[in-house]
Amino acid sequence: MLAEALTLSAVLFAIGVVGVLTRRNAIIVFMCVELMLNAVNLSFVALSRLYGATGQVFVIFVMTVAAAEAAVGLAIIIAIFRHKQTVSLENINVLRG
Amino acid sequence: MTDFLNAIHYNIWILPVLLLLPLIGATGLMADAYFGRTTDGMGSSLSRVRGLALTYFVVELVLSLGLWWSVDTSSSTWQAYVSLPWIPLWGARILLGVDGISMLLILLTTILMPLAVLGGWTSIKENAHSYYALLLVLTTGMLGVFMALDLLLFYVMWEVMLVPMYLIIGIWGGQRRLYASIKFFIYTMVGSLLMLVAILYMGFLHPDATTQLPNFSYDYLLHSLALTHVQQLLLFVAFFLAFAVKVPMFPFHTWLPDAHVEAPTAGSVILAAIMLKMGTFGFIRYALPFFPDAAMDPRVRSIVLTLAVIGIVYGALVALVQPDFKKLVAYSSVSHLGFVMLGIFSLNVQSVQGALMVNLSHGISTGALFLLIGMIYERRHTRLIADYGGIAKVMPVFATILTIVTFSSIAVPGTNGFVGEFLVLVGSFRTQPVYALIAATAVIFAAAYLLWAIQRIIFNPLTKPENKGLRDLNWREIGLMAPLVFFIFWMGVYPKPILEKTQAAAERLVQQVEGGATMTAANEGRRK
Amino acid sequence: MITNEFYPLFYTFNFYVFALLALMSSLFFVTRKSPVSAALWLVSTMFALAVLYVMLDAEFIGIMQILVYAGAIMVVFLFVVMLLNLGQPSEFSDIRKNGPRLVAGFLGILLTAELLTLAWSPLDARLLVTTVPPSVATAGAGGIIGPVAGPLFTEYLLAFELTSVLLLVAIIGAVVLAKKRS
Amino acid sequence: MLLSSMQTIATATTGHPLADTAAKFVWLLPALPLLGFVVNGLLSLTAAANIGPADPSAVGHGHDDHSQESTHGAHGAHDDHHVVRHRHAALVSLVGPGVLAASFVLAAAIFMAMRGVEMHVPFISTLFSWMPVGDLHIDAALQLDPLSMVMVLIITGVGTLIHIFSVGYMQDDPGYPRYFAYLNLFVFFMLLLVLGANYPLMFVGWEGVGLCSYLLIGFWFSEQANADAGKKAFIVNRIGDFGFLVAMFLLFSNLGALDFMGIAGSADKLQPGGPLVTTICLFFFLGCAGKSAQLPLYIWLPDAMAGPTPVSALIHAATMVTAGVYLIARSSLLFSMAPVASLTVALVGGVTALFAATIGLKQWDIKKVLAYSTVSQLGYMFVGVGVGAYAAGVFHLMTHAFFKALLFLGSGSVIYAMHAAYHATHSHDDAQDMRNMGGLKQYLPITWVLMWIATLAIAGIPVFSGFFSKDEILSSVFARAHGSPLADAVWLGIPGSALLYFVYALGLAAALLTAIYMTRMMLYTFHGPNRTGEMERNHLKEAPWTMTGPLVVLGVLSAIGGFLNLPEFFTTLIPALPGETLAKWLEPVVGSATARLAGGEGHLPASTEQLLVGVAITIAVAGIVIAVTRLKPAALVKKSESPESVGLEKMLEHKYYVDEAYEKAIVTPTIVVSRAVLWKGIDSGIIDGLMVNGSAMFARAFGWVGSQLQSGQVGTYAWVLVIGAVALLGAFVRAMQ
Repeated sequence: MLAEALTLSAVLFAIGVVGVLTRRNAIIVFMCVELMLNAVNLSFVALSRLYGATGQVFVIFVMTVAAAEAAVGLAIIIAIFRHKQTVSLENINVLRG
Repeated sequence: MTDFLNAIHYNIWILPVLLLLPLIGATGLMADAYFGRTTDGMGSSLSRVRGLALTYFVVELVLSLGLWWSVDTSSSTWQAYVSLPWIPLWGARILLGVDGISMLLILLTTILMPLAVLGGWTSIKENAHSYYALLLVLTTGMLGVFMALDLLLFYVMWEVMLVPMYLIIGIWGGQRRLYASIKFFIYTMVGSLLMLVAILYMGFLHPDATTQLPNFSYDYLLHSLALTHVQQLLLFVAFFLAFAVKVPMFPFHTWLPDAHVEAPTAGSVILAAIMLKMGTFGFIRYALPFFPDAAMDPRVRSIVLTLAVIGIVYGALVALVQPDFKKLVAYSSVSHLGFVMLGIFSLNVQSVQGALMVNLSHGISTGALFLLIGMIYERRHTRLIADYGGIAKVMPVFATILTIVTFSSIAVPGTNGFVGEFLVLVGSFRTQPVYALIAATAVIFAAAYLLWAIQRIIFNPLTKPENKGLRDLNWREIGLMAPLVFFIFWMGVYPKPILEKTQAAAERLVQQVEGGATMTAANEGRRK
Repeated sequence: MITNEFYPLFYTFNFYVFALLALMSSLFFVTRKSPVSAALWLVSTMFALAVLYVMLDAEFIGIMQILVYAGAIMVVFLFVVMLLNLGQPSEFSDIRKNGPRLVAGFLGILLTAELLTLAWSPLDARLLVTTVPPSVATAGAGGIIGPVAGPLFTEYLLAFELTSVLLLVAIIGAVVLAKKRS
Repeated sequence: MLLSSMQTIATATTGHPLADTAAKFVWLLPALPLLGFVVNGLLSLTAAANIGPADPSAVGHGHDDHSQESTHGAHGAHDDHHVVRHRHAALVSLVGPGVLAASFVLAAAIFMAMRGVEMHVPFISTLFSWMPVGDLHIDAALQLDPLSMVMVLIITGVGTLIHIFSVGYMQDDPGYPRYFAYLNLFVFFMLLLVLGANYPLMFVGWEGVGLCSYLLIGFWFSEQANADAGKKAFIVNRIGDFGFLVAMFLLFSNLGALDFMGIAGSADKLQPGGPLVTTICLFFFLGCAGKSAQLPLYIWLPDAMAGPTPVSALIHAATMVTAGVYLIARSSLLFSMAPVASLTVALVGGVTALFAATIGLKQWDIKKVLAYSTVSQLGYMFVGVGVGAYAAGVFHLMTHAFFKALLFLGSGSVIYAMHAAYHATHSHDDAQDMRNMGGLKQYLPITWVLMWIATLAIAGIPVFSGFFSKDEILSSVFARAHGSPLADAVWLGIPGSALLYFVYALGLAAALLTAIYMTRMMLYTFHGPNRTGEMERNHLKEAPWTMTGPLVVLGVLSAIGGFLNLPEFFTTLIPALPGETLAKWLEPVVGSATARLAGGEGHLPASTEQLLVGVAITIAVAGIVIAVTRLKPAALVKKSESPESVGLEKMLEHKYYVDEAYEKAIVTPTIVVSRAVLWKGIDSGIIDGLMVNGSAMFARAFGWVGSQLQSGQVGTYAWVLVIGAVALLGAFVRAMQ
């Protein structure tokens, strides 16, 4: 089942990427990122059957980081929304150099 | 005198003390400004701060004067040698020592610093404590460069000099001070970065046999480095860039006019009189003895000499048409320092001695010129030659001193300028007659640009109403010019004591470079 | 262990079912306009993935997937959507125009192709563990958590501790960021 | 090493016959004028100084204009015509000429001591070691030998007279102490020039006199023309100094010595007639051409008349400008080894003599006439030293010092009278233009007589000093034109013999013109009707005795100076008189060199000599006759009413437009190229603009491009990121296959 799992993982990752590229709602873009992380997790899990349990350990790390990222990211989105009344990425350019 | 100095073990403590005293002074000034402001109004604190600063510089001067007697310039070892641990992990030590050349440059520094302070006595009113503190730090840096016998320490001191000068130009300078200070900083910094690389390379090339640590000691490197021709060439180029910018040699000189014009009086004086000497000192102390083969390489030699000669003529011609007197003097520095480079790279005793002499006398004469410009600038707030004219009538003392200094800069015999230029030319004519011949034409151009300039300043009709009310120099100004005028004549009439101080070092340099070059050639031959 | 002769077929069938479910859910997820429905489809994807994890002998991860991702993170997302009152398909055109969409699609296909090339490339034999799958081997001793917990608390202890610090920082950061400025 | 060399000098000196005479105080000769300079200089400064406030920046400039004007008017501009004598004038009048008189007395004492001893070895007094570097040893040493003795006597003697004259001429000038300070300093340097025992020390004097000349020409610096003239003199001289320097470098790098004795000892290393010694001599001559105003560097001397008239007499006629002649006489050993260089000297001298004389024909400024006359006479001296008649050259130098100093001082006396007259009537007419003079003989009888003596001397009328010296030079040229090494040498393809006959012809032509323009000057100044003006006429009067006294002394010298070196044909006429005194006196210094260039017998047959003398006298008399008969002083009109001259006259009046040509060909291009190409083009344009600021601009542009990527649009970042990731991954995949 390794090949199927990896294929699925690749497809899901690509879907996540396409989502990030096409959506403008910051929250949805965020969720797309979560999907990409999940796709990667799937690869880890699939390969851990061959390469040992370390892959699963990394999945735990990824999940933790994802949680932290979701917390901070959503907090940022809230702050921006308060400021600009929108979550559309096109209207946010506070990072302009 | 020597006995007295020996009795107080002068040679043992003098160099570290000379380095530390200005730093202590700087700290003291800043502390005074920090704690003293609450109790004092700014007016009285200004006079106290500058009095305090002057005291530090005078003490420094008095302490350093002993070097004249205590340094045995005929000795082949370093005098007043000090070795202290610094950064053991990098193999860097605080190694200090002087020979005849650096001793004279140290004295030049300590003599000119109080004069530079006096020159800006009344014109510096804002942030005086920081100004004087920076001047003190600058002094440490400059003295450090002359004393350092560890290449890493040398590099650190080299950069230490840069920051205070950058700030002095940038804060107390003229209208385009920011442009000038940044240009000065980046120019010099870019030049010296390659030198750092070269120093590190040399330090790591022959690590200590037991500890495997790099060794940056000057003597160690001088004796242990066995470089191939190509290595020498590359390292020489790295050092050359750093020093050529500082000298400044022909295509690397454009920071100088801007820096000079924008710097306050003391800044210009120090820049011209002392900091430009770092470049030529670097060639004499480092670039030539370390890489004799590269320095003797006919291609390198012809390039350096060509640049030097171009600088001599070019600087003089460009100086001819400058409307700003400070810029004129700046370009004249390019011309004069070209003579130094010609003397160094002609490599015989007369030319090297002459180069050292031009070095010193340029410090005196150009320093004096900048001080004089500072004096009239303080009165009229303009440096444009066209704004003056005929002021010899209202300022006869000023005119007299300016004429003396100008003629010393033109190198009229009897003044310091002549001895140096004559020796450089007489020496370089032996080995490089063509270059010397072209360089000698500068005697014509120098007269042309300087005489034309002083004619338009102190002679001609006194037509401008602003100039009619000018007051002559005051006693402070006369007093601070007096030592310089004295040096102008002393070095011109009886230069023997000074020439004797550098004689051994100059001869050693010539031997080292010529001997070193033949040695590399022999090594290369064996390798093939 | 189950040693039914139909087990491989059954296993394969189920794997494909949930893989298809994950794929379809994710496609719906990226195409929904409403953030709420998108979030719910993503939750569906995650459930399907949790099943796949279990089937791939990562029972603990599967459970964590449901608890942490589907349970906690997605709830937070939904919570924010509700909080900001963005539940309806938004007033602005959420999805980009056709041009970018086409390019994005092309990029996605290209990426998939590349990833698949990598996925189907031969395995690095030097890294293969010759033992049976961990969950099978250690089911008796440390249960299903043991194989994961072992390395986590020995080899990756430092990383583990750092992650905890990261979480702390994230909490503080989130509080500070989301706090209303007075 | 150094010590031992000093000891050898010391022993050589102690062994010398002059060691225990007044000669041991030789250092006092220059030291006394130096002392005078210091005293006068300090007096000048302390009186004029206007010490500023402690904080110059705090005092607004110009707010006390009025107080300034009033305080400084007291010793202010000479041009406001407030004649206020300087408050130290009395002291200065004592010190200035006093130190020089003392110097002259000492010189005379040394001269007396010298007469009694054989002078084949010069007396060298080493004061201290000046520049000891490696194998280069330059001492501050003074050398006394017959040649330097003659020069010292001329300088201190004529110098003293001119100093005394200056007391009368200058004492009402506000810059009186400054004037004497400069004048004393000049004498100091001039003495150093002639006494220096080596070329570098001589060069100190050489440049030093140039410096004083600069200061004195620009003495009234408030007139731009004066300041310009001073600057021009110094810069043109510097071109010559360049030649002097290069010659020294060549000497040192080839002979290893720069002192006269050392060079004499090692001169056999040079190949006689070879290119090296010729080059050295030509470079030396470049120096001479600058200092002694020969073609093409003569242009500064006429302008130098901007200085006070006694300065023109002392510096620009009697002493400094003859330094070039002295240099060649001093280097006679080298020049005699280089016939080609010697021929060049003679030719340039001859051409200059004629060239300057033609310009002198049409000058209206009385001092300009004398200036061109000086250039012309200097040309004569170079002809003399060029053909190896060194004694003749020095002889003419001496007689010229007498009569030209007299002419200048006499013209000074005239100008003094004219200026006083114009001053009394507040007229602004030109006090130096001959068109404004005329008929002055009745107002200035003493000056008139004395100047006629000098005119006859310079024109070459027998028995007056100039006749002997000029004749000796001309006959030497004629003598050397046949059968001497000079005649055998080839100069740029021209046989030396032909060249020398040509020079002789030039000399004769110049002599004719000299007689004409000098007579013209005398006629226009002293004869004919007076054109000064009705009012002014009453104020014209002879100068005080401080001025006429020196004139009388110089008049006597001009008249009888020729007897110091009587030629053979004259002593055969009157056997009681000593013959060739100066030539015999100079024999130890220039004798061998003269002999080398003179070839075989050196003297012409008596008949030829008498013929030449006859020709010279005829030409001189003819010149005077032509001038007297052709010129009509009565027809002259005042300067302001004179018509513009045309044609050749205009060209002569404008000095062949040489100044304008130099200005257009050298000065302007240099400045334009320096400004437009070097400064604005290379410095500001290429190096600063392109390289330095260019690299800064490049960095900034690069940064700008980078900053444009930072749009702040997260979406864009995502796109860039993904494209990058896909590309990277693609590259990775490709690499794996």
